[in-house]
Amino acid sequence: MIRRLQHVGRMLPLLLMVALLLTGCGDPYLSALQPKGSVADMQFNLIKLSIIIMLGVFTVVVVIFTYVLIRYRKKKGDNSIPEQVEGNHKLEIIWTAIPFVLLIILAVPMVTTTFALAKDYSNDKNVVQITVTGHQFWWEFEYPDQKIKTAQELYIPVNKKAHIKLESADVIHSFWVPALGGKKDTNPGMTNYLWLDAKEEGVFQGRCAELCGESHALMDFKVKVVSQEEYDQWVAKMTKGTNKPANNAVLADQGAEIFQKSCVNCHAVDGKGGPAGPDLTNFGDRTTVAGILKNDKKQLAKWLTDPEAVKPGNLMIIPKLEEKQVDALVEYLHSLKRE
Amino acid sequence: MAQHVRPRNTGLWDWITTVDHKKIGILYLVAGGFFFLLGGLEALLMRLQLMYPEQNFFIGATFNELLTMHGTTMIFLAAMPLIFAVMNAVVPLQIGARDVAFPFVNSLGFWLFFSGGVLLNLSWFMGGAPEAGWTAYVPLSGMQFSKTTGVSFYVLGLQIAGIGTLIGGINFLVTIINMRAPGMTFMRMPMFTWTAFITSALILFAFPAITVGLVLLMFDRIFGAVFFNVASGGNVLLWQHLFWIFGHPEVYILILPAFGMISEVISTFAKKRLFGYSAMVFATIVIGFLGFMVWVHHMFTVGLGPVANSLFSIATMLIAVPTGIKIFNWLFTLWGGQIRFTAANLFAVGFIPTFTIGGMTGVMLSVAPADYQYQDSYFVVAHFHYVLVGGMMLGLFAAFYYWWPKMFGKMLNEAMGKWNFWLFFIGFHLTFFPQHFLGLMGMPRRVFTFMGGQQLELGNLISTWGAIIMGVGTLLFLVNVAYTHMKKQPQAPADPWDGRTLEWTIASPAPEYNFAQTPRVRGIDAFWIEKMAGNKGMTPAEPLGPIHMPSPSVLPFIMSIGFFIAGMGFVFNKYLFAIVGLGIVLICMFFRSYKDDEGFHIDVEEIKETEKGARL
Amino acid sequence: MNHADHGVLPAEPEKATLEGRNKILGFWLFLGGETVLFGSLFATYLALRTQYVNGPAPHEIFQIELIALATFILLTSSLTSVFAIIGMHRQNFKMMLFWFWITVILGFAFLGLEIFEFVHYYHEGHTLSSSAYGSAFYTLVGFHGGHVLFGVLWISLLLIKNRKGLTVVNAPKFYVASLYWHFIDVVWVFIFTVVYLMGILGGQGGA
Amino acid sequence: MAQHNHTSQPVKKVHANHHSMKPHIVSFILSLMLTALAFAAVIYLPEQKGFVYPYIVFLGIVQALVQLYVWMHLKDKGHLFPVMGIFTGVIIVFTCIVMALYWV
Ligand code: HEA
Ligand code: HEA
Ligand code: HEC
Ligand code: CUA
Ligand SMILES: [Cu+2]
Repeated sequence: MIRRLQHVGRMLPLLLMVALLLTGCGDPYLSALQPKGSVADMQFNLIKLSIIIMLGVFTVVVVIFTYVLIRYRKKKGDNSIPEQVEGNHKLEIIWTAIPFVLLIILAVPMVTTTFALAKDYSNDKNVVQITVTGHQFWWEFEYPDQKIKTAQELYIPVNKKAHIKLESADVIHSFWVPALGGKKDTNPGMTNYLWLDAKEEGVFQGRCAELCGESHALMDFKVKVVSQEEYDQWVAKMTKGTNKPANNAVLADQGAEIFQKSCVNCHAVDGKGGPAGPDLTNFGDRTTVAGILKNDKKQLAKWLTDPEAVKPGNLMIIPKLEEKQVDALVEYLHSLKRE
Repeated sequence: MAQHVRPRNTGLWDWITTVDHKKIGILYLVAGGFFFLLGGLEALLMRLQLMYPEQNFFIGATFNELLTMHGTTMIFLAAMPLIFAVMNAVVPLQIGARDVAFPFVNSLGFWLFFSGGVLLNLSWFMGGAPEAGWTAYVPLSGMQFSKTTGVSFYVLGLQIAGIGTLIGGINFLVTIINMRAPGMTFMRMPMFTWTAFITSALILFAFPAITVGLVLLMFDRIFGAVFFNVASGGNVLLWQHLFWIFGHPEVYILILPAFGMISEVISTFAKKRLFGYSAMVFATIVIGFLGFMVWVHHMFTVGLGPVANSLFSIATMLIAVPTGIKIFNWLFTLWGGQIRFTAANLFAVGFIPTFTIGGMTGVMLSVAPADYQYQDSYFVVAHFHYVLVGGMMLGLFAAFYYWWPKMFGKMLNEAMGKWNFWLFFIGFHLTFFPQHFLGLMGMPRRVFTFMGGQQLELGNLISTWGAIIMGVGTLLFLVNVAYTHMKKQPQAPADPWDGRTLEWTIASPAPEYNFAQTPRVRGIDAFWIEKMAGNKGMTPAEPLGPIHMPSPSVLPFIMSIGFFIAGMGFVFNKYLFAIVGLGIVLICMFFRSYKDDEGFHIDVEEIKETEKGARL
Repeated sequence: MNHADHGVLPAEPEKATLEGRNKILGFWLFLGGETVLFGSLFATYLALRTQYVNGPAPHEIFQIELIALATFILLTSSLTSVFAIIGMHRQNFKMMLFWFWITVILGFAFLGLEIFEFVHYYHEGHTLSSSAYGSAFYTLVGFHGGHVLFGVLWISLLLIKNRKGLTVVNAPKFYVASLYWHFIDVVWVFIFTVVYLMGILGGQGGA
Repeated sequence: MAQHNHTSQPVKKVHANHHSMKPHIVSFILSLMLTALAFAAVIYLPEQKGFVYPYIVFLGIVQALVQLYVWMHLKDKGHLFPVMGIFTGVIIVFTCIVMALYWV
């Protein structure tokens, strides 16, 4: 036991090095190497533990490897015949037993973490309950208790667990927010669960991690982690709020008219409209259009003019709009801001 | 007994009708090599698209087609046949057999693989390639979401190629069980033959699962069945289970022969017998067996629950133990040896640390909760290219350099071989090492682009440059082959490397009948034993006599055309074609069964003549 | 060698040549693969056994008498193919032919019953597309039926071709065909147990 | 036909029981009985599913073993590889079935 501790002690600097190296890696709001939630933390700990074990094993292999290649290369003129060794039981037992031990060291935290991550919080009143539905190629977020429906941007309060129910409307997708925790698939005909929390406010990048068709690469979403007060405000806005009047009310009204004609079959606003596309009730508040474009006038117009050019294969099928119509729609859509 | 005249065919006809395992080996090599280049080209195009953020060369469906075809081509149409190439060229020679157990079936196996491969690749020109990934997960691969005929091509191409692989596997099993030379007991078989044996067994038991999976998918897509249609009670996880019950053993099907090749090359060039031979055999068997018990590690994130995840996680980790035994046995084979760094040995030695890295990331992936982070990210892409390219492909290159003289009677150029190795090796690490980090930094796999400003640029750029260097390395191999075969050079000696096993006791290239007289085997490394005893060659186990050979047959080729036509018929719902195609197959089977092959004999004079001309 | 020499055959003619032994071993291994093939189909069936959404449930349509008859026929045909091989080992060529022909006839009878059964189900609304259960049922039972069909055609062909007598060349072919036929019967044992009997009990329970 | 006269397995000698019908008729009757028992259980005990399911599966396995070993000669000498082939298959089938029952 003491020997083992010494061993770990000697590994400590190595561990620090690895940790330092890894935590420096990538975009802090995207990378699994800079965990910002307890799930991601637990997973990162396992990653570090396994990397350390692997580095240890790899060092042994490489040291023997290098020594052997240098020491036993054939020298010119040496034509002696090496001893034909059959094997060595002692050595063979050693390199069977040690990996076993290392694997047990890895397996124990693996099992505890697996069960910790599988905890069911669906009936916990202190946990935010959310239903996530994957669509080709966008994410729908529903808060069943508050009756809120939105898309592309998921709000959760900081330091509070969220229990997430995962469903799919069409094919298999996978819900992944690397900085907050690992992924889980959304399977048609099945419901999966997952829990997450965030220890820091900020906007975290989420992505779809299962090939789901042409625009799988662009099926991004954002998790907005806000303070509890901000979160409560947001809920209040979404449930009871109304919209601020638009800057150019005339244009926006024209847009609303077009919207009622051509768009409402697929998009709902304030609970009225079809379910095929994202709910646009608070579209004006979103930072993105379709999860990937910046939500400004130009980009929104680009989306409305030719959605196919932005996201190949996406399911928003609309007739070609005239520039004027697009302007009106942009004005209208940007007026969908909750107060 | 009627003396049948020996059929003399030359040129193309000879290649189409041959039932000689050595020629079939060459056919596999050429076809597999071609598909490797094709798959490599597809990889290069993908890497080009991912060189910088937000590029627009190949996006959307086109990129998905590229990645699906790259994966499918590489696994089924490049790796499998290249392994079969070496198995065909080497296994019968290593066990002292004159032929394989079922020469006809062997040739049928090749032609089925080839027609399946051609069918699959024709999809590019006939309405679009499959685009649901090499794993073809439903429902994305179902008719509802994949409306082109691409996935139908995938289903039928793989089905046909799969049947070919399956019967090829049975042929090798029976060959190894029944056709060994006197004295060649199981525990004296060369390591490569052992791995070929276990790989064939894995093929036998793994391929039926994918056959069933493909049948279900085909019925859904073509005949209106509803296996995967959730609204009618279907289940989408069923496909994943069937695919991975096959798919995981498949990766060991690919790596085990490479383990065997490495074992042969390393022990030859260290001038030592394989360290811990019996442990190596045992480890191979254990890996093969465990390989069937771990498939759920590809499904950790589908939501099977913590119990299943923990169990399969532990089962997966266990495979590290027998594999570790192998790694250390190779190191200790080198230990105390007289290591010669030929091109073949460079590849073999390069394999060891590279595969170790791939294996270790495998063990990292097997930790279920951590895999929630890795799954479907570039970390996984890095893992499997380390084992597939850094493992299997390096093993195959080692095998090519090592056995080329035995297959073709010419030695590949060593200097070029070394350049080939270094370019490929360095290019490989440049390509795939950064991908570990890309994955952990949040880059999913199977994406046609990534956004700027997320610190993913550098890794992707290096990766693409690495792929280009790897491509140059591959081209150098082709140049080497061309150079070797265009230049006039003496026939290679029978035993150019100071070999240890039976294949080096006969001429290079091996004569049609392999062994003029079946050798008597006295121990492991049979040839080496005779060399150490001061003997020139093996002691024969039989007097010189006429040798019976099977006659060539064009039926396998015609049958594969029948399958091809039937496949096309099913893809395009033209059942008349399907029936005609299957009819051709049945008629060929009828002919085969109706007309017994009596073969022909090579008489003693001719054998003596051939043996005299050989450079032993 | 095809002709002449009856009577001077070795005791187990099917294993007298290396080719024969290869064939038999290869075929056994093939049956190992077939085991996995049918196993995967059974697994599929079991996974979908309760999914009869739009279609009828198994206990509503299966008729136990029909299944009992089919089972009896197939079982008997397996016995007759054993007799045929005994005939081969006794070098009684006539006996072998006779029992193999009986086997073939029974095989056709089984197929006839199965076709009758499928047509009946089809009219009851139980089809390949009616539900996932229907898909699984037809694929599993149909694969077995396809094997039976292939078997009767194969054995008939062997019988028609090899009318002249037994040789060390055709003995392994007959032997292998009988192995195949037994295997089909073994698979049927599980089909009538798992698909029919359990279906009649009411497929809801687990095994 | 000349054969490849090198083989590591000597030609097997005959077993007397290949000529006798008796074991086969006995196993036929046994198979019939096992089948009848299974059908009977389903007809007469339709309510006791907890018993009948495992019982008929057990009967099926026994019958399969009888047929494999007697009719297909697995009990005879020289069938090591066939036995290994079939039972490796069976093990994999078993895992598939477990998969189907618990994880799909
Ligand atoms: C040749 C092919 C090959 C090989 C040999 C392996 C070997 C291994 N693989 Fe890999 N794998 C693939 C090909 C291969 N894999 C492919 C193609 C995929 C992706 C498929 C897809 O999704 O498209 C994949 C995916 C994959 C996953 C799923 C990842 C995911 O999608 O989330 C997992 C998870 O457990 C895994 C694990 C392993 C393990 C544990 C091994 C082990 O066998 C490795 C054992 C080796 C060693 C460990 C190194 C040597 C050992 C020592 C030096 C001893 C001491 C070591 C320790 C104590 C650690 N692999
Ligand atoms: C044996 C298997 C094998 C091999 C050898 C390779 C080899 C390579 N692979 Fe492959 N790869 C897979 C199996 C393999 N791969 C699988 C299974 C997948 C998963 C697919 C999926 O997700 O469904 C995958 C996915 C995959 C991806 C991820 C795609 C994605 O998820 O979006 C990438 C990206 O970099 C990649 C790159 C490469 C590269 C650069 C090589 C290089 O090693 C290639 C080197 C070779 C060359 C560069 C060829 C050079 C020759 C020429 C240029 C001449 C051409 C001439 C003619 C055609 C006449 N591969
Ligand atoms: C056939 C259904 C359909 C119609 C009609 C339709 N849309 Fe859409 N819309 C979609 C879908 C599906 C998406 C999600 C696309 C994606 O991200 O893949 C979408 C996305 C959007 C988005 C981005 C939403 C977000 O959350 O970022 C906007 C804005 C939008 N549509 C506006 C419109 C307007 C304006 C019209 C009418 C001119 C319209 N849509 C008509 C289906 C439709
Ligand atoms: Cu949704 Cu990928
Ligand atoms: Cu695997």
